[in-house]
Amino acid sequence: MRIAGKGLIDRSETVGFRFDGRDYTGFRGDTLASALLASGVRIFGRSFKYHRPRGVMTTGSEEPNALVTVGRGARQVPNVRATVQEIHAGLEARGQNAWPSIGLDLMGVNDLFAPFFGAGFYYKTFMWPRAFWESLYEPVIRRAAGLGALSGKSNDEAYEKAWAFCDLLVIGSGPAGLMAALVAGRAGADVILVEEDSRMGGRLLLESHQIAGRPGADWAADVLAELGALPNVRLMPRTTVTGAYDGGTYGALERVALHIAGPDDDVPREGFWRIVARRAVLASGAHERQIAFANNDRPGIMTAGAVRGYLNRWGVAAGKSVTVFGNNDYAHRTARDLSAAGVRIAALIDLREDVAMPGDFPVHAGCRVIDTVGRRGLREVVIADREGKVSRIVSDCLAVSGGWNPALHLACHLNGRPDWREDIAAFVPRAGMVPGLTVAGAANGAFSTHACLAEGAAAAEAVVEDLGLRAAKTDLPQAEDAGVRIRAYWEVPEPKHRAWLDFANDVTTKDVRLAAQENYRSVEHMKRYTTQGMAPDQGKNSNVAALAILADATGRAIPETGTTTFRPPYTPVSIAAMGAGGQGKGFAPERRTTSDGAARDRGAPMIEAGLWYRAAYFPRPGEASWRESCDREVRMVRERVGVADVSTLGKIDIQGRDAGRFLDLVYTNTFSTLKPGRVRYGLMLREDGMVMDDGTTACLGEGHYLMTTTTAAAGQVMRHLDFVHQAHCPDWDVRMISVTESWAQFAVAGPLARELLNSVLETPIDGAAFPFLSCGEVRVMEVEARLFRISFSGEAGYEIAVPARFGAALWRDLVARAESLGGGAYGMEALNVLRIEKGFITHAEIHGRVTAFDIGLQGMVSAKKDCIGKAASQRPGLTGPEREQLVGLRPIPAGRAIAAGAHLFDEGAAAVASNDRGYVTSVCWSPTLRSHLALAFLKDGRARIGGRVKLVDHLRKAEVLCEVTHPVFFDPEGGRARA
Amino acid sequence: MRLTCPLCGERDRREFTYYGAAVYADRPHAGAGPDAWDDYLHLRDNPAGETRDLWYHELGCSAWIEVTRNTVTHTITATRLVAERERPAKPKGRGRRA
Amino acid sequence: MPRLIETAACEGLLPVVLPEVRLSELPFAPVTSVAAFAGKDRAVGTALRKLGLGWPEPGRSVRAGEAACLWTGRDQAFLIGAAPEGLAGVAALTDQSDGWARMRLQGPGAEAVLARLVPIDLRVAAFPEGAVARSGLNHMMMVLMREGPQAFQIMVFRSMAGSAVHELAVAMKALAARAALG
Amino acid sequence: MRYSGLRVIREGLSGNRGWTPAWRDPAPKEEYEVVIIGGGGHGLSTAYYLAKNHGITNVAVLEKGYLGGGNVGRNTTIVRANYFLPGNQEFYSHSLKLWEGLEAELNYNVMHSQRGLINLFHSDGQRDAFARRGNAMINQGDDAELLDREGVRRYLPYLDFEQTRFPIYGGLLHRRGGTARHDAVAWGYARGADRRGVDLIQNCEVTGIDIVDGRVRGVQTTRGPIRAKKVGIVVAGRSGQVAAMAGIRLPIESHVLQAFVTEGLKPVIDHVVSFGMGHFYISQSDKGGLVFGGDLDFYASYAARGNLPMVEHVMEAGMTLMPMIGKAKVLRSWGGIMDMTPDGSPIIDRTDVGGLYIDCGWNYGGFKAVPASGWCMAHLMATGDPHPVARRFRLDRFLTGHILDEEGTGSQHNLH
Repeated sequence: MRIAGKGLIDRSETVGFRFDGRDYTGFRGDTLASALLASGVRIFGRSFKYHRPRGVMTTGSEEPNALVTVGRGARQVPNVRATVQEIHAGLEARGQNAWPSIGLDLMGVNDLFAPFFGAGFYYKTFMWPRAFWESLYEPVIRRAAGLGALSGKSNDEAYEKAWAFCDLLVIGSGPAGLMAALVAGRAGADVILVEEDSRMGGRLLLESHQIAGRPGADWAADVLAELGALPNVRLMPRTTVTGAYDGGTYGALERVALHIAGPDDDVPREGFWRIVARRAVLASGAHERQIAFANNDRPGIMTAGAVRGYLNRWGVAAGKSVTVFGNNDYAHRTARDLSAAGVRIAALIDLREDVAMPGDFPVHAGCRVIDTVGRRGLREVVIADREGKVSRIVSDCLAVSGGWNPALHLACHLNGRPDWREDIAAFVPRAGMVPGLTVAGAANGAFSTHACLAEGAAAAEAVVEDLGLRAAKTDLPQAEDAGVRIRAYWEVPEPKHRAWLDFANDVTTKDVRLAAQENYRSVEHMKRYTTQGMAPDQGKNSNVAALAILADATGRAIPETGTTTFRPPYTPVSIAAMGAGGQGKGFAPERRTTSDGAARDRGAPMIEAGLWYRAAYFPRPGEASWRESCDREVRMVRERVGVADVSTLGKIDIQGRDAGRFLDLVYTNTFSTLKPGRVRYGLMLREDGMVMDDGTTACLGEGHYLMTTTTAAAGQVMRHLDFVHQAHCPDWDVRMISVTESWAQFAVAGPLARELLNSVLETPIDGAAFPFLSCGEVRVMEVEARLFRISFSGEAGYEIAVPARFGAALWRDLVARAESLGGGAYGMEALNVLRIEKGFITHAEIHGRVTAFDIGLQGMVSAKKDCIGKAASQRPGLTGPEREQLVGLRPIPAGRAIAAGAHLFDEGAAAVASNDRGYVTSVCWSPTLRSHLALAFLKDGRARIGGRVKLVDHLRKAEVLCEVTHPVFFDPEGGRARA
Repeated sequence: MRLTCPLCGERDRREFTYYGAAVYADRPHAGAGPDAWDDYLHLRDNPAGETRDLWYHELGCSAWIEVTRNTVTHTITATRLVAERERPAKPKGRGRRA
Repeated sequence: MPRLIETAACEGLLPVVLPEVRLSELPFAPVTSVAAFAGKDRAVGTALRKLGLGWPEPGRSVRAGEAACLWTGRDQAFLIGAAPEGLAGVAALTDQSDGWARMRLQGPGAEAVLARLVPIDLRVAAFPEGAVARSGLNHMMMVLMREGPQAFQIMVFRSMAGSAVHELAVAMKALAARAALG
Repeated sequence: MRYSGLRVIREGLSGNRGWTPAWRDPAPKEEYEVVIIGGGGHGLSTAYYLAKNHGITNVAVLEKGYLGGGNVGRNTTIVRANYFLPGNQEFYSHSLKLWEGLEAELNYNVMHSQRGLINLFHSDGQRDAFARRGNAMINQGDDAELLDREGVRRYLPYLDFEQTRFPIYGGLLHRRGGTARHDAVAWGYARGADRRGVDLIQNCEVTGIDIVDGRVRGVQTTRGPIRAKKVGIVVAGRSGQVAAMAGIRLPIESHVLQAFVTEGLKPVIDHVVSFGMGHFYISQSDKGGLVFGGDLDFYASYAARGNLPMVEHVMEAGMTLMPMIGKAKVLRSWGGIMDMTPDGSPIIDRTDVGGLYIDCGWNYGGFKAVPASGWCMAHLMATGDPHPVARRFRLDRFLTGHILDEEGTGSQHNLH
């Protein structure tokens, strides 16, 4: 019900929306909760376990009950707090966790079985018969559990992440936060003021206090106007700081467009901010708590602060006849404000005996609420006086205040534990729990408006001084300074029915006591056994009361009982926001070679190699499968000439007087003897003795080398080289830089490779003058280029490198010329076949568990010098016949298909783990040798060459006898590469 | 978490790649025995409190950095270039900075 | 024989123009990495001064007309827009001209666009004109220089030009769309 | 007290007043035959099997905080046996078999649910590596199936098969893989051990280990000295500190691993799904929360909390793989302290101190190992000999080079 003349909403603009299939209207500035309350809606949803009807309880993000689903299709968002969701045209919301509807929820039958659904009941049953857990019990439990539903459709809306830096981050825009921002802003500090609500002002918008003789909301508006005009102050409404992290970093969620009807597709719905602040002031206020009494969860039972908040901010009376129940003076404000606005106060019930309050409503001092009535919404409140005399009060709204808990969560995110303050019966933060963060105002346990203003100002003054700035004198405006009068009170004893603590998870006082009875006495055990505090509100409304009851049940004091741990996020954050940018291709950058466009134009399927895309093969008309294309490309290279883009291999330029010496340290073999114009294959170990990478290194000139790495290990090798240099020999004269991106490099391989190259080189080369493993500078089509005579195919092969801006042109030209010679481009598939035929290894073989010994290259570990990994590679477990050694395999008969990942066994041995002799790493069909070929690791494999093993591939149901061979299948003498 | 690169200044942790304890920078000499290598490669003091560890400014200037850091509070008290640290039993590296 | 045709790193991707901000590719210019050999710091400094430049402090650049020398890492700078005359023999030099996509982002919204992608403090007091940072453009390695109050030069690996432009463009459009919300 | 459905009904009808404590809170005795330091999953299961399998009941479990307060209570609850190296495969296979009978064994519903684990792969090379793994699993007597892309689509239609950065080539399905309710495992073993006479002593921190003439004689604690003939160190992330009390330096670096849970949602993810290109794994709990995690934060830490870079990386991985979870809201994050070894495999071994044993180095994988770890540690402590399925988990294997490196990432502790 709206109250005329009350509230801060804009009554000139009505907004239509839908809830649970019905049309409603509210005003601009309404939340879904305020608009529905104004329309008389009481049931907002159903509870988690017992499916009890639930209404709205609070005005903020801590709301435990009024969780709704907003939107449809891919844009459906579950578990939206009706207290936070602003209404807008086209808003469509519905209740959740109910069937068929929240009004008539057949799952409500659960409530009848509540005696059997006590804390932890599921640990004690559903165990027999065993198969029923997965087939029956668990599916039923899973369907009943959960709250809202995801649509199951991929997100199709924009989200973003961003960075902000400031001198002072102020969290919360109530009186403490506004004062802090004002003081620091006037002093010239870079300030970010963050407020969760759509409108800044915090509690000032919900109360009827005066500041400096004017309504608090007016004072807030003036301060905000001043702050808004300061260039060094940034105001961020609709933004919740969700986590405090190390080094003054805070995570914050901005609700950018959740309050807008049909925003543009480019508008992010939410933004996740990383705010780096030299200092921060936490002025996040406090949460009012409930009192546990029988049936305290009915729609219409709310916090007292919420009841007067709905009146003061939104002009909504939460009931026609309101009863107020509390243990502290703040509760009285609800009676006062509502009464002043003309709302009937049925009674004020105060647990304390020494209270009096003027007003035209009955005051029951020293009384308590012992029960409530009204299945679908509160109808009557049952109270007992100090003698135990019971009476009933007709009332449709019960405003409860059990006191206030400072919202100290962020201050505890770095593992800080708060202190208990007996005088306010609440936990308060301890100073210094988050370096650089000061807590001010209600979040610090200072509840009066004056105290909030003073603490906010003082916190900012200290920050300003720390930053070396000068604060202009800012006078504190006049405000109420009432002390806290509270009698700690958590539950009405011996309730006749269940009394709720954690509304969202349906945890009652009985559950907590049962946990204690069963010796789940640690607060963590109680939490985990009962699920207290694990619901969407993370116990904001109930944790303190629950542990007070646990303390009582276990005969301990509250501080001794302790709290559970506060963890980010403060309020739930969507995965889409924190993962913004990751969807689709954004998860990792895409790297494209200079031939990428040409390859795609040719219809080449592109495959990922690390972050790069490389052509798998280049299909030609009439080729029906990748195998046909691949076989043709292999034959092309073996018989004519092929061109492949090998630019993705890492290239590191290494220069300096000590460069050769440095290479000797990082490679197992010697490079300091390599002459300019020559290239050598090198093997690199990790310090633990395993093979890290391999590749060729060319000597471009005196003290100047070009190292190549595999595509996959380029980054790791660069990091490793930097480490070895900086940690082990920083005084050596060595300079390194990656030139991977600078050069487009193409392999030209095959019997006609030289003929092709000579058609583009300005000065032709001949085989003798430019022998195998040579390198040098050449000119190709008027461009300076580098030529390397190396081969990963086993054919006469070259790699030609040009500055990357010429890559696309050279690629097209080389491919065209190759085609005119009966060859053409070849891709990764053919490249893989060619290297397997030659027994060349890749990371399929050097997978991090193999040594030089395992791959038969122990001879490459120079005995004459130290190198990285040499000492560790000599450990006894890393050599000898027990090691699996690299071999080749040929199936018998040759046509039998085999696949990588198969395991090897002795002929006749059962294919079980204890008989395992090795496994297959790489497999191909060799069109050259008309056979499947495999590279494999086999125990004592080199001794078994010429023998047979059984290959077993359970997954693909294959069992194939294979001949063990040397890993080089083709041209073992290497004559072709030298031709 | 923010680390101060001695060259680039204070940066977010995401710019760095972590290796491990700083003892890994002090490689045994080639002839050291198996125990020395086991110590170097594997065994760690692993303190709950102040430690020194190695970070690489990978998205930044490529410097390896030794960070003095508390493993319980994550407080960082000092950073320096690995190349400029004193090295045990060897002549001090020159450690240039242009 | 015809000369090979050049292809720009951002060929077909740029410019992207929105009301508050514009992203464009910089024209090709020589980029040389310069790393002084041991004991040659002074000689390198002298040679750079002869080019009207000088060795930059960490995080800074030295600029003269179209030429600039940017600090790009430990013991390393990029000489852009000038040939590395007088540096051979005293410094390790590599040609980096082709390794990078070089872009300019300018306009009143430039800083806000970068704040979506770059994890460093770009407020002008912390990152003034001429400042250089090696950092990340989201997940990509980047060299960033502030050229003016509302202008930045961005260098990313050539192979990542497509991803870089895409991410910058998304941020530019998001900001424009947010601005339209009022 | 025996738990059953009938008991739940009977107690429900009488106001649930008859439930008795799940375990006692005994005062520590002056001497025990065996003291287990650490009341987490592994320590509790060690105590349970010492009593159950070896009849050794004069045992105390000393826990500095509350039972199950370490990694057993802060993980992503995944249970699987999909290792491929000899030494690991037989151990995890044994563990999974113990899981399969755990409810009956403990008379406690740990909600072990074999929902099926699907490890996705995104390249031919990854497929080959998973094929090797899958075949090894079958060799070991466990289950594995290789799914192609369409096979994955049948099980996980909600993945982004079209736009995701690293295309989904297929997956390795391990039907017997799944999840369990983590706290219940600790509580079940605690209750079982307690019922067999083991003293579970909470809030009792060990401050020293007494060693005389190279043999362990007992421990010093915050509740006084306790003598013991044998002592087992089973303290996960704190292994380095406790071993140091005995002068032992371990091949371990402690790291923080974060994990996340969303608000409760109606059933949407039925399996355990693991992404192959950026460490992301997810399942949905019986309460409806999506439970997921990723890599370590990668720096040594005892803080049991992490930082944003890894949080964001995990969320981005989720968004590229299954963008339908975008509108689920993360409710809570937490961190566990992982004792990372230089090969990613654990240690269950004697030490150089007589009577002192250690069970540590579980890296990411401790939860699923809880039953077999306790089984094998109990065997070792009772008989003095390693159990056959844990004989390769030697403390000196790094010195000798008998490495068990499933990831192949080498001696850098945090890469496993």
